[in-house]
Amino acid sequence: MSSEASGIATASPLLTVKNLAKRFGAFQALQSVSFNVRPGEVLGLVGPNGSGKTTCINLITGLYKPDGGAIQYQGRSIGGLPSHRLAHMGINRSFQIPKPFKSLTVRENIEVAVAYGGRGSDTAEIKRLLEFLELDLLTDRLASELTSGQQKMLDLARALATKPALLCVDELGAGLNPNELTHVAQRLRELARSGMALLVVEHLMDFVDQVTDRLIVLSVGKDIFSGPLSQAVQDAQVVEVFLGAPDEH
Amino acid sequence: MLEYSIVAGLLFGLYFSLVGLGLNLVFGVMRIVNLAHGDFVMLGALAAVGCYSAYAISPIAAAVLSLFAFAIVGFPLYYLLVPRLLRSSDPEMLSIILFFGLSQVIESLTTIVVGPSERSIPGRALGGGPVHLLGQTFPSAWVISAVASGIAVMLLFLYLYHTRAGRLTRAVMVDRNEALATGIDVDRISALAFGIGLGLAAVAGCFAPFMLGSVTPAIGVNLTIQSFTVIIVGSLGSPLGTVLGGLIYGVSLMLMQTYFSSWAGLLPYLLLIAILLVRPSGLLGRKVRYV
Amino acid sequence: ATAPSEIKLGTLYASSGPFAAISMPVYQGLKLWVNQENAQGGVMVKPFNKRIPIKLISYDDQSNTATAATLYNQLVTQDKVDLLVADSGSVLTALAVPIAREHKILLFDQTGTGGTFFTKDNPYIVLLSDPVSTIWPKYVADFLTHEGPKLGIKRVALLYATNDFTGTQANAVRGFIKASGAPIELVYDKGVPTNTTNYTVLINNIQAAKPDAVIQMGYPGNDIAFLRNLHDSGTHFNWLFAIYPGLETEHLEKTVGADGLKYVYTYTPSSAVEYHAESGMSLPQFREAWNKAYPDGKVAFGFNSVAGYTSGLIIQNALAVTESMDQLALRKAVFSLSGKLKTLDGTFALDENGAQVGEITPLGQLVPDGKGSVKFTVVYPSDVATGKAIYPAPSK
Amino acid sequence: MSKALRHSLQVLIPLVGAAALLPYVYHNQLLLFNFIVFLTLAQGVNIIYGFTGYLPFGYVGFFGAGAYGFAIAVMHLHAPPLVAMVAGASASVLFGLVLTPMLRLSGPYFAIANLAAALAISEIVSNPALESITKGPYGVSLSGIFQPAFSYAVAIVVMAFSMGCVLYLRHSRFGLALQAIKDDPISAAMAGINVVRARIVAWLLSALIAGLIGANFAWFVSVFYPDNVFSPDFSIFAIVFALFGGVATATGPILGVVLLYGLYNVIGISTPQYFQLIYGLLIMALVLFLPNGLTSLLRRWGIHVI
Amino acid sequence: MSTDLLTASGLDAGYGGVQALWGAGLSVRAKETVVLMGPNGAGKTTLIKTIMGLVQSWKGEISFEGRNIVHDRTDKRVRAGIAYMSEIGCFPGLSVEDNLRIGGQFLPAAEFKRHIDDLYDRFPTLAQKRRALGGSLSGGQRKILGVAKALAGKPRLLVMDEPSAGLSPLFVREVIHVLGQFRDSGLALLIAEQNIRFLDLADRVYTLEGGRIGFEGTVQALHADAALERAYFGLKKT
Ligand SMILES: Nc1ncnc2c1ncn2[C@@H]1O[C@H](COP(=O)(O)OP(=O)(O)OP(=O)(O)O)[C@@H](O)[C@H]1O
Ligand SMILES: Nc1ncnc2c1ncn2[C@@H]1O[C@H](COP(=O)(O)OP(=O)(O)OP(=O)(O)O)[C@@H](O)[C@H]1O
Ligand SMILES: [Mg+2]
Ligand SMILES: [Mg+2]
Repeated sequence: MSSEASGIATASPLLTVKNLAKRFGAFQALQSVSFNVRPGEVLGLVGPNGSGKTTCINLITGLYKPDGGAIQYQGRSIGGLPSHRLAHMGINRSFQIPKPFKSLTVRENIEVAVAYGGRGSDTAEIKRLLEFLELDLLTDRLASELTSGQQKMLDLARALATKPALLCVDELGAGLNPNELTHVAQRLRELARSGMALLVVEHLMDFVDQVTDRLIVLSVGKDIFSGPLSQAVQDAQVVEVFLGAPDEH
Repeated sequence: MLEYSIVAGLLFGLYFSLVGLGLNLVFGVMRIVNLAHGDFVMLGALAAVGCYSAYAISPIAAAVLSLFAFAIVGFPLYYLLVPRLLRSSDPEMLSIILFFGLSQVIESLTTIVVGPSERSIPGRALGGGPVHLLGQTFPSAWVISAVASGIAVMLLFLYLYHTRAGRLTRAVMVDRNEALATGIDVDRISALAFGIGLGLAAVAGCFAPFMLGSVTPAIGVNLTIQSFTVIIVGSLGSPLGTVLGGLIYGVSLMLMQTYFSSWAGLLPYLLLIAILLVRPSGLLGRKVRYV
Repeated sequence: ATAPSEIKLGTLYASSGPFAAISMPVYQGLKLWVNQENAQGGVMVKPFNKRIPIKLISYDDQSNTATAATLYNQLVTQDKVDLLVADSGSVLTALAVPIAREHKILLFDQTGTGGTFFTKDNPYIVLLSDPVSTIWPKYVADFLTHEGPKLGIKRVALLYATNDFTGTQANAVRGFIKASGAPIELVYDKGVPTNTTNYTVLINNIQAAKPDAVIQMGYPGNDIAFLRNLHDSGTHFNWLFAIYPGLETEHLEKTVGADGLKYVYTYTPSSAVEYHAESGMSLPQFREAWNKAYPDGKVAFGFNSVAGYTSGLIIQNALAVTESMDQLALRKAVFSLSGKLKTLDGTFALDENGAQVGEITPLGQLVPDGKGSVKFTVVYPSDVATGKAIYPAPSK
Repeated sequence: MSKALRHSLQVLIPLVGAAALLPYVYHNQLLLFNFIVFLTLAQGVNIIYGFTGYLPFGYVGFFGAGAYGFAIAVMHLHAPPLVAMVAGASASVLFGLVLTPMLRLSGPYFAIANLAAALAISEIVSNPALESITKGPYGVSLSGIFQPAFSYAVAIVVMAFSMGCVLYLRHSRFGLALQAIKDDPISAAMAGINVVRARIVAWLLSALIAGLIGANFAWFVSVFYPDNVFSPDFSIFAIVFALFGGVATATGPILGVVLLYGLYNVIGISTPQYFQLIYGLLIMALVLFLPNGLTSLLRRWGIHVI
Repeated sequence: MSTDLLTASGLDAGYGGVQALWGAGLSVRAKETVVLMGPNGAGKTTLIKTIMGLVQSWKGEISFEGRNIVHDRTDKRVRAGIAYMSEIGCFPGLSVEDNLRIGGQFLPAAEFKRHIDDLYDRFPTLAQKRRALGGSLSGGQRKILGVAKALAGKPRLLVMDEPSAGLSPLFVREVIHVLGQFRDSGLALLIAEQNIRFLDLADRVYTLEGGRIGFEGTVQALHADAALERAYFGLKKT
């Protein structure tokens, strides 16, 4: 992993987030968050519940407008652009609570993304994708008939169908057993190897350990740590607010 | 003229809170749009007319009677319609159509039974002459209706916030599935709310002959739309919001009548659209919504 | 030609919806006439010189205009009626006008008084039972402009519901007053939506304009609400006109109470002016027949029920003189009655476009009859007057 | 695309043929015309409710706007009917544009706001203050352009157009995109769909259809009041028919109109006294026992629905 | 077995026409903790909802304390002593106190009062937030409220569907700690979980595959079964 990481370090950032802030009514969900992601890098975004991870992704993917700070993608400011524009530019995501098109089949779900956000993907691509995420047996099932875990995979497939350059994944691991987690982790690594930048939000540290190159730890809307997991577990503040007493695993 | 319009608007608005109250409860608890609400108000009014002309029962006594009578009718009606409806794919939308059908049935049956003409109760049935209030003179019926409406709102408030059934009702309002999972008998609670909703509509109806001059079987649609204005302006699910909505509606209607009378008919619609666009959750919005 | 076994008369009614309250009395009045004639073996038809039974074909349009249009067409094209009678009221009549014209069948318009129906280029319509709305308020205006100044009436308030029927009348009042040149000032002139049910604030506003006379024009629901609000709020006007206290007196007495009708000016219906009905029943006879036919009292007896019955009488008289059953011949027959036929509704007269201008109702005033109820005094014009206007109206 | 074409022909040819030939057999042309009006309106509802989930409870607003746009063009500009129809359709689309902010509302809120908007425009049109423009409450008489046969033929074209629109949506990726938006607008945006634009396009398309047929209606009847063309029954009927047949299909609304409106007329002509009662009960039974429409039943029996 | 609190056997269930459970069954004895594991889509949620009556069973039997409850509505099952904590966990629009009151709706007033004080003692976070709306709590606090609400009715058996999903490591620990306390005081637990930390709590484990029960046994037996070990913990352990 270290050889990959060194290659990445030299590339220029794909996404740069600086002093990002977001308020909901009187509640300051994000105070100031800064980080960047390079092509081929997997950046983990972790932190206690309610620390603002999902909000960060929502801002990057255009669901909300930031109240302060800057988001730069490929060198241009994208704060406040609508989601579909961002999808066309190569930013996509999966959702913490999966959001497939429930009245469409698995195949149609992906077809829509190919047709509207396709960036050059085609039908062969769809087939490959379905196999890649092991959805190929479910192709003609309605999305509403899938379990939440399968729906998460479908979300991911739909995001991948737009050939993103930056993929944000929000808690893919919740509800998967360790074996499945390993499988998904390998898939994400493969994507990174192909040059995609990944921003991974996750609570399961084993999974984070398998997937990420580097971590950003959030706490109450601020980034309090940046570096590899091996350092994070030694960081007193991170342990106090997030990890708890050292892990015996 | 200005003061008179405002005070009259407040009284009238208070009455319209009562008209909307039952609709609000039903929508809040079941997320179904009871388009037949106005028809239940109309039925309440005809019940009061019948009670008065046949047995000389005062409209106030009729209001108490019909509260219970309609609540009891609400129970079987709920079980007949709502559980089936909630099993469909888009119950919120389909409820609009289902209850439109019910409204047609009620209107036609009523017409068959009592005929299409206006009915009313003599003004003296509800107290004597004009009443002086804040330096102005108003029909006593207005004041009595406003008071009755205040009492109804208070009772509903007490029910929702200080009884066990009320607490469960609010739980169902917040999340029907979670309520089911928590072991609440969702159907029984909803049926109760449905019954109370109809009962409140009927109570409002008992005062309608005095507030609206007269009633015909066809009056329901209008009342339903006015009720929607009131509850949406005030925000759904909160009895206090309904009062606020009613007051705003009443005062602005009276001001409209005073200064732009021929456009007064436009008011409920514009108010509704404006509020929905500016604050889709109503004036009392989310924060106070379930207080 | 051989005589048909029946004459098909097709019409519509609205048993429900907003127009039901005016449509049902008209329809039942017409039906009463049909039943009466059929009881005598039918109606006399001149071309065949014998009585032929009437077959009444009627559909319920539910106040729904699209439905009404289809049903009119059904009457014309499928049932092939000999006589086409419109539903009451302008809105539901409007749909029949082009249909009748297209199919070249004469439309017997009962109470659709809208001015736009009667044009030179359309011979297929005649208005039977109500005067066209532009001339209704003639005597109201004449009284105010001629007698008003003598009584000290200078300031007039006009409040009307903004629908075709009352809006047209309000326009007419305004026009008459202006044209008269009398020293009368309109100090309040406002329209309100027809679904207005609450007049307390409006009454207060009118009072603030200090009028000597108030004209309020609305449908029955409006009049009931207005008069009740007026009575309940303790406001008093010296001179007040409303339409329905006269047209539907009993109905308003039931809903408003006699107290609220005292000293109100209104259109005098046929009951108060002794029109010597030369054709058909007199008013007392008609009322007796009505009560016998419709004992449940669900549909109000009054002006509209008389209108329906009158429609029947006019058709009856037209059939008795027509040259043939051809539609234009029927029209000619109806025109031949103009100015001559007197029914319980007054003298029937048509202008050249088929609009009814005969049955103008005199101005009446409701006064206490000493038995807790009210009775009519005809106050204007003087040739039919039965008493003097009580002005100012005594307050309680 | 050939499948789409075949489907289109399968639906369009019989329908247009029937509409064109029936007047020779059955003389109540107005009834036939009303069938065409409701077929068109039901497809308009289908576009906005079936494909995007917005229930247009005030759909008649567009119909009335079209009728009055037509009437105003005829009365004041002396436009020939076909030009006036364009004016009517434009008025309706304009009204639709004004209402686009409502698309932010969801569920019953949209339905109620839309109903309010329709009632509002009807109040405005019928206000006596606007008598010089709209004739206010006194009604419009366009007897000079009374052309029943020609306007009937034009109505067939408008109906075919509305069917064409639905068939397009059934077979195009745009239709798929609309369904995706209906299911989940946020995901749809992430899939690259311009959600706002797609919704507005569908909304204006359904406004256009109602406006065209409304203008056509004004032409066909030529004398009408605001109450005639803004009658809420148009919205309700169109929605009930579309739902009864089954939305998001091309044939569902057609089945719905033919069966239900047919039944409606049969009841109206045979048992008028219980008309409203029977119809109300029918609507209730429909929602309770066939909530997903007739086509869902056909599908359950294994019949493919276009 | 006479000590069985809950027995479900031969359950078939599904959605519309799609079957999701094929003769599945399990039992929970008094004071026992049972963990239900299984890959994605195996039917864990379906089994749990069937036990609660939120999904209708097509076939099979469910008995609680020896009484057949398969035809009872959910509320009767809850009243009988089975509490269920859904994925949502609490009513976001009601205050913490109201949430707990609703959880304890079937208890007599006096007993409820004592019990609720005890709950506040155990969950100091909630005690501080009595008046706050459920919706204002963070994800972790909500799960705690969900547990407290489920416990407020003094159930004999608590059924939970993935209580740890989406919780930060710190909160996972806290939830396990609290559940441990209640297990020690005699509550039986049935937990569908993928987080292997919950195995520390478990007396027995069931695995569910394709809607059928596969393995059934103690945690030790599970660890001893190499194939299962690989299937569930995969490469991680090697
Ligand atoms: N739309 C919103 N309106 C109001 N508050 C919000 C909204 N979205 C997020 N918040 C609040 O902002 C804070 C951060 O939320 P966010 O979803 O980003 O947390 P998170 O780090 O993803 O937590 P978790 O791990 O539980 O998913 C929370 O306190 C949340 O309640
Ligand atoms: N609402 C539904 N409609 C149709 N099929 C469904 C529905 N919910 C679940 N299923 C099907 O039932 C099966 C079991 O689903 P279930 O949710 O019980 O699995 P699970 O074990 O809880 O999975 P997960 O770990 O993802 O939560 C799956 O094959 C799924 O496709
Ligand atoms: Mg999150
Ligand atoms: Mg599950």
